[in-house]
Amino acid sequence: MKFLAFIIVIITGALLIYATVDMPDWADPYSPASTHVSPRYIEKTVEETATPNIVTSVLADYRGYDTLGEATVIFTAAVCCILLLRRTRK
Amino acid sequence: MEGVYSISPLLAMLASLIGAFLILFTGEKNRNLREFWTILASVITFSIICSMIPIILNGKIIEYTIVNICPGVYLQFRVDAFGMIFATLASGLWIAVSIYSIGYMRGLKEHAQTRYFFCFAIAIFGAVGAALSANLLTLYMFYEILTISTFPLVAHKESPDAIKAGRKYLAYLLTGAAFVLFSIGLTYYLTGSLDFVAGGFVEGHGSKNLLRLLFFTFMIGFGSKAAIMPIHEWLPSAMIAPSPVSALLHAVAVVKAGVFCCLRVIHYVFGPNVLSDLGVWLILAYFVSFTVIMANIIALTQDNLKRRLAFSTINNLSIIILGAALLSADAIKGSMIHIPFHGFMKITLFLCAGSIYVKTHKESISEMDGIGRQMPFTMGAFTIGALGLTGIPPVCGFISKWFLCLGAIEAKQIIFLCVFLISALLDAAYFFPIIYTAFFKKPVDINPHFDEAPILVVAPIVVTATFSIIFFIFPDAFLNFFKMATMATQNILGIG
Amino acid sequence: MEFIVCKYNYWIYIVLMMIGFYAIIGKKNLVKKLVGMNIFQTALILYFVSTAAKKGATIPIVSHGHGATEHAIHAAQYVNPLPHVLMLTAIVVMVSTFGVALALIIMIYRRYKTLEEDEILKATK
Amino acid sequence: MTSSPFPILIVIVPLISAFFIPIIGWWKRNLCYPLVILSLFFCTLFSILTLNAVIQNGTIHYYLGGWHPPWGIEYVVDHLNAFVLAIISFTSFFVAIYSKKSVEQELPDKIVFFYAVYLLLVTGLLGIIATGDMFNLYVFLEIASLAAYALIAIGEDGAPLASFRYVIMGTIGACFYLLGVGYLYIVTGSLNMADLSELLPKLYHSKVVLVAFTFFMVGIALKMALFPLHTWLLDAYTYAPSTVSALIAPTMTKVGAYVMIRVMFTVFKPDFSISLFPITSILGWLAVAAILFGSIMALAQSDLKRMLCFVIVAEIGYIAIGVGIANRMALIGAILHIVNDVFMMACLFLVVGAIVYKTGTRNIYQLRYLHRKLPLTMAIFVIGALSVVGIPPLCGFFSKWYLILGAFEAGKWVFVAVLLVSSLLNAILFFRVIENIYLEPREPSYAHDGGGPEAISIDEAPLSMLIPMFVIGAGIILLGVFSGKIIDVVIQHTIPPTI
Amino acid sequence: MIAQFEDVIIQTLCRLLIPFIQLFALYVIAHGHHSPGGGFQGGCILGASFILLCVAYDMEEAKRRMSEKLNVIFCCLGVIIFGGIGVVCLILGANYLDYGILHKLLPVNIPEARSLGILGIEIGVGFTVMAAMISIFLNLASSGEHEETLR
Repeated sequence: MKFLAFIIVIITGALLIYATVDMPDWADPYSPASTHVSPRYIEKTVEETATPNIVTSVLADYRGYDTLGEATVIFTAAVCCILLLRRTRK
Repeated sequence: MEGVYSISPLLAMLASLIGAFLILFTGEKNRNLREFWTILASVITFSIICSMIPIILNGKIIEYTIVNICPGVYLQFRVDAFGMIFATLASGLWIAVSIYSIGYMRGLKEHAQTRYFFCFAIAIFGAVGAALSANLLTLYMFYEILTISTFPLVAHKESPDAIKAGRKYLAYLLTGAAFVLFSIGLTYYLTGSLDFVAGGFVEGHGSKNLLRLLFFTFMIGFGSKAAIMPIHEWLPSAMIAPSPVSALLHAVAVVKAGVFCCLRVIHYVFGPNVLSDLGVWLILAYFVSFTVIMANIIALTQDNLKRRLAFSTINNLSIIILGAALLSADAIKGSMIHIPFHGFMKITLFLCAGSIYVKTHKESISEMDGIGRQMPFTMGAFTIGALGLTGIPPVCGFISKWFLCLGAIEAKQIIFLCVFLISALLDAAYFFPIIYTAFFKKPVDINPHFDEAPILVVAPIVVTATFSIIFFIFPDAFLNFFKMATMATQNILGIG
Repeated sequence: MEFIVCKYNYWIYIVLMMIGFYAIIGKKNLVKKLVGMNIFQTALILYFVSTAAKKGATIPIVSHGHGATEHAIHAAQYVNPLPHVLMLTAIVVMVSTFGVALALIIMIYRRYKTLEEDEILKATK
Repeated sequence: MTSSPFPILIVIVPLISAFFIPIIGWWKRNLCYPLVILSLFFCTLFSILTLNAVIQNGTIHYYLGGWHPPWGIEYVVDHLNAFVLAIISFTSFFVAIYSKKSVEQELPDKIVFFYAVYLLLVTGLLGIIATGDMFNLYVFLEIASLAAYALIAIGEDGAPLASFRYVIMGTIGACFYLLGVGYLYIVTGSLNMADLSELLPKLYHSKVVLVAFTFFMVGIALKMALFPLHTWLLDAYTYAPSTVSALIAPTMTKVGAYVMIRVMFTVFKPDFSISLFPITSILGWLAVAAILFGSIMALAQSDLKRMLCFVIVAEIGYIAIGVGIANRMALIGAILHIVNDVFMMACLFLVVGAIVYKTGTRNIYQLRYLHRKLPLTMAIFVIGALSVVGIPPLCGFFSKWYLILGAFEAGKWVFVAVLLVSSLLNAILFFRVIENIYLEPREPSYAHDGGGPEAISIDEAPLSMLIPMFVIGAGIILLGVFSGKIIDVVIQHTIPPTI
Repeated sequence: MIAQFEDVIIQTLCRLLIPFIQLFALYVIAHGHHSPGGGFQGGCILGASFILLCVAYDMEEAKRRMSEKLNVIFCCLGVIIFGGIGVVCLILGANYLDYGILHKLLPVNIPEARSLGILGIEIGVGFTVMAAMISIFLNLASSGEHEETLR
């Protein structure tokens, strides 16, 4: 069992390392991630949402629906905990 | 061959289907009403189907499309002469059997009669649907419905060995169905169409070996229902079922559906030309003629009446397929008319066996000494049926066998002529002892005075027996089996 | 060599993630499995955040007040905000999963009075 | 820009009513059930309207927050989405109607929060299906999974452990998915599916994309319980409360299958996922293993519900085999089978729930004479069973039919054989049950005087259970008869044109 | 379970600390537009303050301040605010969560309307996160049996 787990881990890690070859270097300002979508957020946030904190504006406005999902997730967690554990004895 | 677009096929189907559900919902509470539904449904179905005969005889084809199943394939009915023969047979004999089974079931106080009549109606629904269906997929659909709905009938007694028989039945037939599905898929993949065409439609598609494979998977698939020899085992063991069910299995719906499908495949999917230049018809012919002989030889050894009849059925089914496989006009015609004629004769025999069982609870022949004195009508009808199956005039069996022999000669296959004749001899060899026992032996534990089974049981027997004589004198009486068979043959061979 | 130096963030997260992964599938104790799960997800978050970095860029808050917004904003000045946003979500998801999993563990403990998987299996036999 | 709001309404109607349920529950606890029914009814209505709109005039794009993709999140509802949305919401609606009695019986003191989590689960599933954004999909996947963990864990004894296993496996799956998203993000910088599918083709030979695809596949296979990774499914679905398994068993794994098809043929183009990468053949053989394993192991079970769980493993194999063959016919078969399987599994699990509600047992060998007690339920069970066996004209046959045709076209004769053999195995499986229910072996001695069993009187399940079972059973038949029409109208548009 | 002793120093310190913690939490929520922070962070801090209360005193105290019912209502209220704002946008004829449309209700231009919408949902998220934290903590710490093991 442990050996099998070890093998699986090694394989997965090897796969990940294999992938890093084609990845952009760390903090490369010209990596696709920092050139394709995100610049719009940085440049337009003030004029579009009047919110200097870009993370907030993206979180709550550009991708607000994710945030709703996120709030739902934690709401779900709370409700689940009550559903699972709460035992009211009178 | 122009088509007429008419809803009557659908109506015929619906009649039996709705009848089935009426039976189910009426239930045990009100038995007379339930039996009334059975009779009504059967009569309506039969009359609707008969109403289509004249159109068919004018050389037209009735079509009705319900819905598109998959590209190029529709859930569709197309009534041609050959389908008509089987449809008329099934629905017509349903009337007789249902009247009979009312008497039988009540006489024996059988349990779960509602389920029995319901499944019976569904089985007829499946059989008629198979007869009227226009393409392989529709055929397969009703074929499966028939298979499933017969399972409760076979296992009706619910005694351990009845259930074992039911399992065996399902095992054989569902495996066969898997083969059929495989073949249908292959056909669709090769030709892109599944519609029956008189004279076949696979010509020129796929390599020869692929087509050979296709043909044999088809034959294995449908042959499992037609009880060709290596895969016949379920049929004798299904004899545990009540006699009307055996009558249904053998004479009316199930095995006949198997044979019907085989003939459909032989003549309407492959067609004589393809088969003859593939050369597979000869292999098939040898195969079934082996079955013909073996079945009869085994039948000689059976003491249980119904089992003996079962093997005789196997023999006759293979005779029909053999006729079809000979590919000569007369043989095809003979095989086609042998379907209804054998139906009438065999149902007579089974109903006789049933009525003996109702009256005396006897199943094995050795106990039936002198039973002819107690039940003259039954045994008289039995004699007629037996003579017919042996192929002795004046019973309709003679006609079909005559044409089959002609066909064998026409195909220049003397071996198969001999097969027919030998099988006829063997028929005589295992039928006449029964008649002898019944009439000429001293009654041992049978009261020698006239004491017939209930009228509801005897009447259908007499009727079917009479019919099988009438069909000898006028082969075209009432239902024009002969004309239709001739037409179908001409369409297949493309003459006339 | 340069290959390793320039990509050291990936190496770190891969090592962490594999430690977590091994804990998940290798350990018998349920709580240890959960801890491994957390390490796994944290490594994932580390990876995402590290993709956001840009050389010479500052935190993604536009400098404002006192007429700072006149001069145009260049994307290169600020690190990529998107991964941070995604990871805020991922963190919450992780916390929620952890909460529910702990609740399950409490239920399991109530039932079996142990958290060792093989002992539980013995108990269920 | 604004467009028809139906796609979003499908998701937020159950979502927001889920938020209201705890409050209403504190106030009047027996208002929860009507609220759930109402919201799911509207959800179903909207989804059907959406399907209709999509059929009328093509794909619907809905920009959440008014931000155009790839900057904002968009909902893309094409034929495939709309269809699966309609099916899932329909099923969950009727399972909700069904749930009343069995929840009152099994979890009397948890009704309020049960329904809240129920709605959240449905929301999660619908959100997964409707979205056109990779990360948004992950978020809703987690919502659905969390709800599922909790719902399963409140089942009978042994459920918490099963649910915990599910948590571990599910989280690994979700994390692998997220890892895939991250890898695609770092090489493309986008999260939007349509945008990705435009950006990716020039990167198809990058190792990152390859690894990302691998992780997607593993993660999704974990979520949809494809054969070697199915281990969590059996216990979880067996021990869950009957309503829950009636909801989760049909929907959850199928949504996983949907995600797989989405990722393989929308995000990645077929020429990548079929040609460049041997994934399809791997899938095909895994599916073969799954089908055989599921069908054979199911034979060994005496617990009806557990048997059905193994059947699910096999059914997932059918979908995977369709995707693995990956030609037009096979894909039609796979997508049709997603739908059919939702109905068949819902039908069977609902019936099992009704049996448990009435008799308290799930052991196959204790179901004798049940057709006298629950005639209608048993009739519906027979319909579902025959459909799984693949008897025309029930819907289960047609998906098999298309899969077989696809296998023929691909020349994969082994797959044809496997499909046929599996249907035979299913036949053995279900006729064993049907025999136990319907046929009552009796000694020939009293074969002719109907013995004891006639004494058993009809004691049918309550109407709130019967109606959903009837609807689903009828759905099985109708899906079968009109499968051709469904394919013409919907499914053939869902096949990527390059196949 | 919760430790069974009471310590004057800890309790006094916490009583001093908690108001400031909560004040800071509100600041984090409200000032999320201009500095790191926002609903989640602030909500977590708020929740943490209550958890601190539970740890320092006991759950009875915490539940006296914030009853379970109120807690659940907060939890729902937060997400309802969030979803509700979205629905308002929907009703006003924009897409879901398109706060720009709120300028029809409020005397501001579109970007500021968006910024206000962001504030609104941050508050909602704050509520939910706080309440969720508390209820998860309560249930886990007492394994769901508040009545019996409140200490």
